Amino acid sequence: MLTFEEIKKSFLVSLWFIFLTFPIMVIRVNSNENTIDWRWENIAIVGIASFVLSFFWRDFFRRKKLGQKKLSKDKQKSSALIELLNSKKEIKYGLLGAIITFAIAYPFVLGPYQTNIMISALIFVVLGLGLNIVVGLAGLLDLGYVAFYAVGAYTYAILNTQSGIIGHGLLQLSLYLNDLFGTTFFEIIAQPWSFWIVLPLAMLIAGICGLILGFPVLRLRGDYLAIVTLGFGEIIRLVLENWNELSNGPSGIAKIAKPNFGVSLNSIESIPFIYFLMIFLVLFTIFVVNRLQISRIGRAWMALREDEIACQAMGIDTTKTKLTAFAMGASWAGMCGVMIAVKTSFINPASFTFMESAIILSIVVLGGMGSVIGVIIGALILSLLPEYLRAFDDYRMLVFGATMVIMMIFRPQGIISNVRSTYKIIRKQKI
Amino acid sequence: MEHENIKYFLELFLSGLTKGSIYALIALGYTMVYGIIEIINFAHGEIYMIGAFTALIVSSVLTMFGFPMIAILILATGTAIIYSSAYGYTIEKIAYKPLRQAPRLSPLISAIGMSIFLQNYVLLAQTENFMKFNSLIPEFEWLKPYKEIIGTEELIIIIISAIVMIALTLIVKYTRLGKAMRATAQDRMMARLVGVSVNKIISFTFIIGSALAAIGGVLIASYIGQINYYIGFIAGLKAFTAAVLGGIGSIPGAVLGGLVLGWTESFGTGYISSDYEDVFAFSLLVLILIFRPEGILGRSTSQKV
Amino acid sequence: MKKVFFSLFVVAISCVFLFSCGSTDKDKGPIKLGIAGAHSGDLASYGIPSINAAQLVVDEINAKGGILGRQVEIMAEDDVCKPEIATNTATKLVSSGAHVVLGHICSGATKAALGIYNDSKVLCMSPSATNPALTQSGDYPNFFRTIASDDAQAKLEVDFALNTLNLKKIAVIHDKGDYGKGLAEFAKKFLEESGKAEVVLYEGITPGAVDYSAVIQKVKRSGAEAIIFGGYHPEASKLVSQMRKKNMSTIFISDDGVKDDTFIKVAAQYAEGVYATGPKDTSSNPLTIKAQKAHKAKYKKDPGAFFLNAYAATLAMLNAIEQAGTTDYDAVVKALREKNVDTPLGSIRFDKKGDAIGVGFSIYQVKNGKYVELK
Amino acid sequence: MKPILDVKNLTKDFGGLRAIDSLDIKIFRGEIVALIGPNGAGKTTFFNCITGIYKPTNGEVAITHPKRDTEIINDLVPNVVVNPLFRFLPESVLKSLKKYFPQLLFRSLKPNEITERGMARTFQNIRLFKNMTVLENVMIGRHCRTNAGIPGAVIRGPGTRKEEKEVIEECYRLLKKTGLDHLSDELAKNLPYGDQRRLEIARALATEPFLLLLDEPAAGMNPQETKDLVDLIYKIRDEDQISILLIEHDMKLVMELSERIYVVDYGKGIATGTPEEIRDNPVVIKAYLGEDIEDA
Repeated sequence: MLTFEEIKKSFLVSLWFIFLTFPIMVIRVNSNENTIDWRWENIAIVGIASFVLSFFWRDFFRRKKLGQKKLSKDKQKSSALIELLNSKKEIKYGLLGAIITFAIAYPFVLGPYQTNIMISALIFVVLGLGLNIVVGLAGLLDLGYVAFYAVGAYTYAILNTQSGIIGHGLLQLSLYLNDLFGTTFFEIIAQPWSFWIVLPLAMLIAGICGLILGFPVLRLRGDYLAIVTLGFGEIIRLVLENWNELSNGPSGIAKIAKPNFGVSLNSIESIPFIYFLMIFLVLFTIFVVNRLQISRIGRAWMALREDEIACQAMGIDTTKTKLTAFAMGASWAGMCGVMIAVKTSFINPASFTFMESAIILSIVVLGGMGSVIGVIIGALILSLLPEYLRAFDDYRMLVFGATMVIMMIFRPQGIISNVRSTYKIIRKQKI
Repeated sequence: MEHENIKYFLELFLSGLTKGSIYALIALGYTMVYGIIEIINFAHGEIYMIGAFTALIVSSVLTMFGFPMIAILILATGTAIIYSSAYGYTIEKIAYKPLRQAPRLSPLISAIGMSIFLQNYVLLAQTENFMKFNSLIPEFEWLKPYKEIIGTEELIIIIISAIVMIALTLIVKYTRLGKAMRATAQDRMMARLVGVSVNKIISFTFIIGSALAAIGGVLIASYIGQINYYIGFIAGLKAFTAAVLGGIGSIPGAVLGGLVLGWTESFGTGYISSDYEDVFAFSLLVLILIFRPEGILGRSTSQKV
Repeated sequence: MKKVFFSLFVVAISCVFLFSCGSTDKDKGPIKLGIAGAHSGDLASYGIPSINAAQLVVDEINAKGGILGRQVEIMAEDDVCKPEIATNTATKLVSSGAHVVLGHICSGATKAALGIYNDSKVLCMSPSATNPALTQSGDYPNFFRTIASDDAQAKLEVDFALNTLNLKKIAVIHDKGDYGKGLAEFAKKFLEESGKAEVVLYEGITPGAVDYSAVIQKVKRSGAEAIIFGGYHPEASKLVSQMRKKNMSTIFISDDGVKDDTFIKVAAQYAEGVYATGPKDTSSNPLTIKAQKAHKAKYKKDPGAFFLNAYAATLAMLNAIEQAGTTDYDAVVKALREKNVDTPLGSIRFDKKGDAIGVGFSIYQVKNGKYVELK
Repeated sequence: MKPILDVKNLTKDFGGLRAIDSLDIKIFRGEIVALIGPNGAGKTTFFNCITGIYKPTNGEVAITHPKRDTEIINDLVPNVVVNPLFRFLPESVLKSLKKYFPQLLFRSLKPNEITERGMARTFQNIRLFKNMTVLENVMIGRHCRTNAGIPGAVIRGPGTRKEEKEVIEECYRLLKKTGLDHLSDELAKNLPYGDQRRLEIARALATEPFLLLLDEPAAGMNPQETKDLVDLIYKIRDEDQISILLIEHDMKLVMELSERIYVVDYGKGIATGTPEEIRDNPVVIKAYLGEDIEDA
């Protein structure tokens, strides 16, 4: 392994990186104060790090090549764990039982803080699963996913606090309708709207926004799609920032009510309820995504991802298929938006930037595009790790970026690659 | 009053021209890389930022040693070009080359990752604050009376982006290298068969694109007077929009796209409101892509079936 | 029947949960001072000074034997200035039994967190959250701050422009951000209410954009004598430099976000003559001198933004606990409102809404590369 | 009897290059017809034109489903598919307006709509859904014959379940027919070349076509596989009454299989007739000899 040739290669690599990072790593200039800080020790760090990493880099490549050869010979090795789980019922149910017990006991054992960050993590799970429909299944790179998240959050915030022109409009409408029908029934639409009504409504509205975004971008190929969706995401944020009458501008909307669980709760007491609600929503999402994956629509999405022309030639209306993917993905984001508004009780446009989209995308990429379990694990890792590793918070985005590159190169299928569902019925039936 | 209106129009036109030239300078790099390997090099904005930072560092160090202005200008720009090119070259080798055969989504995600990584690399290794960037461009004495209309830096930005565009077009059209680049762009396999060293050509494209980004970085930072780690992302996003607008892959398209974008923003600001400046820009992009998915000057490529 | 079951279920969950998170005995043990704010990320430079300030105050108090015979313990939690994370931070502080909280740093994060503190009767005092709604809306009875609110700043800017400079045509420009736009809105409102001057232009500029020349042309065309700008120094220095390069001598009046030495460094010669509002100069106050000296001694560098405000807030909160003789919420709030306390910002107490009485802004002008307070 | 595919005067230009030059082709029910010609003669372009992937420059493509009326599937002749918004206008008005607003009033059928009407194809350079299983690939073909939507997929009621079951059974039947049933759970990309070609045929069959277009189905197959392919094609024609139009370079296969042959060169139809007639046609021999003698 450690041949002279290898060492020479790594040595050259490390020399190159020392050269490359020299001005930025070694010299820190503060042109405001006219001070220059020489950090020679960084040369050593960069040199050693790149020397060592270059071994790993080449080793990974070798393994990847070997892996590819093996892969073509027999079945995917990566799914061995899942195969094992599938084959041994006891292990599968045992593990499932452990997860369920853990999930139920979680808020009682670990207290409100842990529960609260778990709620955030679960929101990211659902966001990841939603984006997974668009990117993982249908293969449409959406960089403006956060826009629908914002739409959901603002739908609930505005309807719940009755603020801005929409609140005003609803009031006028209720007065008008009351006059028209001679009742006081319509006052209800000018009251703070209940969470339970807005949750499905926000999904619907976000879904419609997905359709609206979908229409103009239908004809665009992958890369163009990426930039246009990114632009859309920015447009929505800018509108929220600039249109004070609608969204209260950059100051955001505060005092958003928690859902009514039938008893009066303060914000700490309501945490476990929101947690269980979120657990339910995650299960619901997993259920729906799983069902979709093995359905006619889900297959059409995957075919679209694999080969658009063949997909169309096989009789699939690509327009409709793309639009459903956008709308479905968007509606989950809308749902998450409502949940984040509930959890935080305050929202502002600054929470919905491109970085948020990038993080959700890296969840999907890291977890494994198209794989539900993968996305869940990815979301938990990416949202919980930074909470526990606050000390390394500065390095978080650095690691995110590096991870995205490394995953694409060495493990494009993600942590858990998507295992194609097989249709068991056939074997039994033996037609 | 009539006179006033025309003057205002011309002023906005000029401000759009400056802004557009800035976008165009960066957009050229996007378009070249896309033209040859059909990868959106999301990290291009970061290369521009690194170019500006390198120039800042070199010029600060040289100022400390008391070098004369003109030496600083040449050395700082030269180093910025070398370093940006080196970064461009390395990025291609690390993040894109292993993904030549991968599905289209992979290099794009890798590029986004690279962009985030480089931003935070500079943030951590340097500073999160805005740093003063002393203009490296000496002010033209003869232009002083016209300062109100156009400043030295603005003029230089406009001229350089025009020169760069013409030079690039000539290189691609008439030199051996340009021919090899076009061959690689059209059919990588065939190019390889007829003896073009495809990897070298791709590296070279990245190097040229990054060198342009460095020139852009020095000029623009001189014009604005301050830099931080995030400037690459903002400018890169707009420049990329410009490249797509003009027809990504087309060199005159990138410049035209930049100018159209610059004018849209500046007239939008002047006659409507700057509140929605970016909304104008992105809406224009969406509109153009709906009616001309290949961009203003892009070739429409029918997919091979 | 179903309903009964459901309510039983709900009650069960609440009981178990509340039991499990453990009602820590609040009247014994050390007094816990929570500190929340941006302690990492690109806004850390606003949050770290508040930890340092609190640490200095607490060290001194603990050395003297604490208050009410109890030591003071600091719990610092990071919220990265994001509302979403701020709720986690607040939950953590509340559930680990914080008596009072110094923070948060950003207005948005503060708004998100306050509901949680309020429900648990935890007092919260920010050194830097200037959004007017925090105190004026009446929604947050548990909120106090040692910095004046944005509208006070806007009022000062407008009064200065109208009465001192006697301006008639003013352009109001902001950076579309929470702080800048909020301030600009107040400035516009006050200008219109005064009837003395005309707001000839009201625009938001895109932060980070490469070029503002179109907006500058617009300002020029509007014939404004002055710009009131709401926002931070990077945009301000770009605007000012570009204007001055175009030979425009339009007066530039801005806010606390611009009253930063970086602005002068970056805008260099173009910064001359710019007006900015900032907290009153208290550098001659003995407590200020002491605090800054202590900081230099301990951390070997100059304190950063909002250091004095945080120092004052810590003093005020701990003093109120001592005066009240208990950590009980109502008693502490009463003490804050009634008893004056000596701080680096002067002798202060708090009004009904939670704003500090005796803390204010004054106008500064850049003269020879330095901000000089105008009396 | 009406031809099931009637192509009149079809022309396709790429820039200045005329890839297809006023080509006429007729196919009747139950026929196996071959389209041959030297490389680059425009055969695949012809397929792309009639399946809606390319838009022809001129000409008319009409199909007649055995159980339905004739439909013209490109918009180069008036009155093909009127934009639904303008359906209420009388035909004469539409015809006169067409000159001014062709895009607005008319559009050609999209590839998926053509497939839906009963014309399915395979691809010369195999375009399977590589990361999906063999069975799933075939199931995609059933997409246009089924209609479960999102609610159906989520709720999975009896209707959806029945439909899914039928889809699986039908696809399994097709896999059996093409001899791929033992590979049903394999990923398409892991199949050997010959099996991939057959999978493409199975996938096309799943769309229930009345006319199957095969683009070089025997390319890259060994003699045994080719022989199996011939049997398969006969079986498809005889059992399901599906007509077949194929492009092929393997002359032995073409002569053995097809009942009629069209020969194109430089986009023009140069000859048509039975295999015997074509074999002896001097024009054809010249076209091939001028190109590449080995193929002939």
